[in-house]
Amino acid sequence: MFNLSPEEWIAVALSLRIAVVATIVSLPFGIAVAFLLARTDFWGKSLLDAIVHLPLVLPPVVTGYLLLITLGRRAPVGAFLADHFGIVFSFRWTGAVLACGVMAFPLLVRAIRLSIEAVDGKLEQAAATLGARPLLVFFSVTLPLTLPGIIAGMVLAFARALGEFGATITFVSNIPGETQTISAAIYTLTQVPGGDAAALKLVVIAVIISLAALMVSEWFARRAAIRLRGE
Amino acid sequence: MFNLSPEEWIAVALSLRIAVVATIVSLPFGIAVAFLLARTDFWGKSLLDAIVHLPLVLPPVVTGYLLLITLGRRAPVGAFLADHFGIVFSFRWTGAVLACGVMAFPLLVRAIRLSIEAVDGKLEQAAATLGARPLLVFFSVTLPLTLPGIIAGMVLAFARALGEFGATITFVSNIPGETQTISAAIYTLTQVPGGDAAALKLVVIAVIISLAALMVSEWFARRAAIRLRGE
Amino acid sequence: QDKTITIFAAASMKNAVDDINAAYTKATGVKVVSSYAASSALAKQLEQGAPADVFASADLDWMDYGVQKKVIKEDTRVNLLGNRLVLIAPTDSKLTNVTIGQGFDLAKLAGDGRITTGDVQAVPVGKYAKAALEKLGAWQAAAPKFAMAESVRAALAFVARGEAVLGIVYETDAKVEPKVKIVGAFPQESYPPIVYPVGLTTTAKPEAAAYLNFLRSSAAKAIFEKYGFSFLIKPVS
Amino acid sequence: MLTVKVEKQLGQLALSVSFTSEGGVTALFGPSGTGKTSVINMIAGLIAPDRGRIALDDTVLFDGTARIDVPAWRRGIGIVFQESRLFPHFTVKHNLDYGRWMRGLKADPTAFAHVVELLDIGPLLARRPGKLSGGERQRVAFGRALLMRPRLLLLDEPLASLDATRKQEILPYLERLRDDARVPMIYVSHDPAEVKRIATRVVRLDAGKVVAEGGVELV
Amino acid sequence: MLTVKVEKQLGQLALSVSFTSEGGVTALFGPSGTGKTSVINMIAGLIAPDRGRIALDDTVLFDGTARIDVPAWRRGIGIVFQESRLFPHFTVKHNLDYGRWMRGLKADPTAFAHVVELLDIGPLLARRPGKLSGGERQRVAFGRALLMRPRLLLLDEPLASLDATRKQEILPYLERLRDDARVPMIYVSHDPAEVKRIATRVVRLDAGKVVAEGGVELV
Ligand SMILES: Nc1ncnc2c1ncn2[C@@H]1O[C@H](COP(=O)(O)OP(=O)(O)OP(=O)(O)O)[C@@H](O)[C@H]1O
Ligand SMILES: Nc1ncnc2c1ncn2[C@@H]1O[C@H](COP(=O)(O)OP(=O)(O)OP(=O)(O)O)[C@@H](O)[C@H]1O
Ligand code: MOO
Ligand SMILES: [Mg+2]
Ligand SMILES: [Mg+2]
Repeated sequence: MFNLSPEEWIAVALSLRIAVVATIVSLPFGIAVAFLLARTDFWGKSLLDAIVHLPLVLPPVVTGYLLLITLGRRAPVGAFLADHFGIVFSFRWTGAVLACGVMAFPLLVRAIRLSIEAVDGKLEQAAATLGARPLLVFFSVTLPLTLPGIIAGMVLAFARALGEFGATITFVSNIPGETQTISAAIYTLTQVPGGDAAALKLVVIAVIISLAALMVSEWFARRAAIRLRGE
Repeated sequence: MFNLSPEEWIAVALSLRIAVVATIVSLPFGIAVAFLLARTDFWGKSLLDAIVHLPLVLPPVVTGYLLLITLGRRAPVGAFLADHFGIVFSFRWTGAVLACGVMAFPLLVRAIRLSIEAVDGKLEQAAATLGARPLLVFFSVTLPLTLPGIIAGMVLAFARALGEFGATITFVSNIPGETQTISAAIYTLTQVPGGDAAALKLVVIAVIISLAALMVSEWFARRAAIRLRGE
Repeated sequence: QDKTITIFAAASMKNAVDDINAAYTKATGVKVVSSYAASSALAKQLEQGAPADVFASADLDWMDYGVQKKVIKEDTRVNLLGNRLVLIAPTDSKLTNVTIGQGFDLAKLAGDGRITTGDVQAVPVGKYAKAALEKLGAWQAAAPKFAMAESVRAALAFVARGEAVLGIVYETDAKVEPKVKIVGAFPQESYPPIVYPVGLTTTAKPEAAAYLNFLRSSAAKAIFEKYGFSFLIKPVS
Repeated sequence: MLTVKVEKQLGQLALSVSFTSEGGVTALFGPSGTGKTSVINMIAGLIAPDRGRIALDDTVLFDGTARIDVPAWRRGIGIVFQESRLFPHFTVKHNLDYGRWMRGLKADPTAFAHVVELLDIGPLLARRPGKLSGGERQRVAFGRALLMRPRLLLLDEPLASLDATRKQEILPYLERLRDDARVPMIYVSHDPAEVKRIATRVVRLDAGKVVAEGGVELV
Repeated sequence: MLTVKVEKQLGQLALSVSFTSEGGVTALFGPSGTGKTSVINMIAGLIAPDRGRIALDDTVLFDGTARIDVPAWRRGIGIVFQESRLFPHFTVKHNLDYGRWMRGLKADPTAFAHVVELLDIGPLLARRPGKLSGGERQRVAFGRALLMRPRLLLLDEPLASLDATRKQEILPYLERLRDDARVPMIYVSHDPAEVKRIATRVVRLDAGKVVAEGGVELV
């Protein structure tokens, strides 16, 4: 069953790395955006909301193409990042992280936002009367009570990052060992007559990884739930 | 700007229909599965959870391919459904609904589940002491209090259904007027020389539709939030 | 309604096939519906009983697959169109006329940049590119520099955006992208002929035969050639 | 007649309570954290005892050895919770009607009007509970339990946040409920005057055990 | 000295309250739904009056015309809510310490131990609030407000769900707080005995208006 080629093992390892890094790196941004959308009102909020959802609404290859023309090495933003911060995405695994992060972002934000909206404002008021400034209220009360949403969002983001290939392959192509993820490998195999059996092996591996991720997340979610019920 | 060809307008209308129907039809299943995952414990729960997440983890074309070989008209399940219930998915818009529904399902379930888990069990207890049997508790207390999650889930599902093309095009092909959605049309246009301008027009339309859907959903969500805070 | 003909065609043929369909409808009054997707997806759909009358594949493999699965009428199959493989670079590249022949050093040309083409296992243009480079003895050295795209259009975009310094694409695509220039053509004998076969499905309506004939006509030839394809057969009249 | 004999480990506290009540109002009296609310929850069927037996008239509601555990919704026992637990998404009126609906009872406008007047919640009927004051909420919760027409009423400090005047209006009503409608009640309160007035029997708890049982002189 | 002069439309109720308190304990007394909790929330900075002015000693906390509205977290006002509002994700100990942390105060083990002993919440310190009894929760909330070392303490029926014995232990402590530590307090209670014992001044509300103001004889 698991007699994968070395190249396939590399793709598996790379996928894991990309999905984990994409999930973790996008988390703080996801929390910040979710907070803005859930708790503040500002001009252009609908716009922000729409931009966040965009990667869901557009075909992934279009998202990948948009990333390419904004963050590619000759694109204005991409060139700026490369020159001033040495951040280069194109044809690097970091670009795959970015693409997966962008694709997973709406899922992350929605889940966290839903949980923030469910936090009882009365507890935040209580925290304020005890002297906690807004930022401290957020970190000591709101955020911990948002944990179920954060876990749910991370699971969705991780899963989406594993399954993503349309945006990734369009943005950073398919370079074995650098940007070739399981999904890209599976896709490639389905394009070859007779590649189904090999694709199936990789599908099984993707399923196993996600099953493991789900079980870990359920465990955390259960602990968080108990904690948040105050037990 | 909006001088689309008749064929493109048809794709827009079809996309809307498919996304709306996919969202609505999958809603009751989404609620049921979310309830099972949130509130019950049974053998094989992890498996159900994993299956629900599968369309997120696999490349969409693989999901589409799996649908094709199980529900195609020559496939066992597909033939059975066609012979006994007259339900035919293959190369019909109903198949696109199915594909989009399946792809959006994990998003729907997660959001609803998150909200169900946030419902205060004490209110459900109170309902029980007032004589409400479990099913009535669910419909009169749990479900209304889950509304924010249902709305959030529907938004995600709708957006995903709009953006989906990998699974759809693989399962039911790309037949104008029957299965060609905006996303499939965009994808096709990106595959031909000089198609970018036309693709961009459709991208803008997809963005406008999703923006409208978001605004409608925000309005409902705001009303629901006020209601659920008991104001 | 019943006479409507459905063609499943590779996505890269959309422009030309759209025009031909319009011309055909105008001439005969028969409506043609086309579904464009990856050849692989279309072939598998045909295998599952898709309601198509004509299949136009972007490569021989998937047409062979269809024949083998008995969903294509083998005797109707024609290798209709051809294309050429070219080496491209961004317009502002210093590279100009590269002679592509035995012993040409693609790796050196790329310097420390990337070379792009379609996936060499899966996407037809990639398969041709790899075959050509192997034949010319350039593959070994250049392989590590390859960034493989999901389609020829994506490869073209990489070069147009300057992400990749070189790309191997079809001439048809290269010609319409202003941000790239063709710096060399691969010798025809270095790769298997690039062929777009067409054929009727085993479930095709009788009317489809006339459409297939139209695809082989000189009217169709003109349209295909307008989009840069080479017409591989003698047009029927 | 209600017989309660229950044991349950609650964290550190080993609850072991047994008492009977022959109708009327039985007051559960005792310091904070002795298990009054827990006993009420067991009678209502919201938490299961580890061991024991609870029977109301001739129905066994819970029997640990016989593995009987009638679900809360079939016990027909009304409860006013220490925290009001109103349904936020229903208006006050719908909260009040909820029990009747769920039990499939016919509307009884006289009873409804009477309870509404008694509790002075007429002006609140169309509102939702979110912004009600503490006392208002408690009164609505009280009304909700009364209007389900329970066979037993469990009251967990039902008057705690009401002013003296309101208390003086509600207590006679409870007395009538006790004497005329003969609805048995379990009544938790920290107010000796209240208990003296309403209770027919007092069960005194301390640290999870019954330390005394008898008439109102125990208070 | 606290001066309060506020107006606010609360649904049907037009709240318009003005009173001053020269230190000591000012009792807010009045029937359910007259606006006691709302006044407390305005003093704490949790809801903004439509018009008016609130000043504590020489700091203006709120001034409608001058557009001053000091945020709650900078007012240094402790509050015991009618519903406890404990943080479910912190242990009781952390709940108690929360105000001190947020205000950046040094730990004061003596004060901590004293409050814990007074409220008899020692055994609860390591627990989380979820399963506490009603009275336990209220005591923890009380302790949390005391331990933040407030310059003004707002108490919304703080003893409502405590038994008589416990009340008798806490009241003297509040007296000491009032007389020795000189922490001013606003005290909402429905218990005349309690008010008589602790209040130095009584403000009687009805239907959103001050109907009487004076000594404890008003109760
Ligand atoms: N599930 C539980 N796990 C651990 N301890 C619990 C649990 N439920 C209740 N307790 C504890 O059992 C004791 C009894 O709680 P209960 O709520 O029955 O008290 P009570 O008599 O109603 O008190 P009060 O008058 O303060 O409301 C309390 O100390 C409480 O902390
Ligand atoms: N935001 C609001 N919108 C509408 N009505 C409100 C709002 N807030 C409070 N009220 C109403 O204002 C009145 C005063 O409420 P408040 O909570 O201040 O009363 P209270 O004196 O504390 O009563 P209790 O003793 O019952 O706690 C109540 O009738 C309440 O329903
Ligand atoms: O909708 Mo996709 O097809 O994620 O690549
Ligand atoms: Mg209790
Ligand atoms: Mg109040």
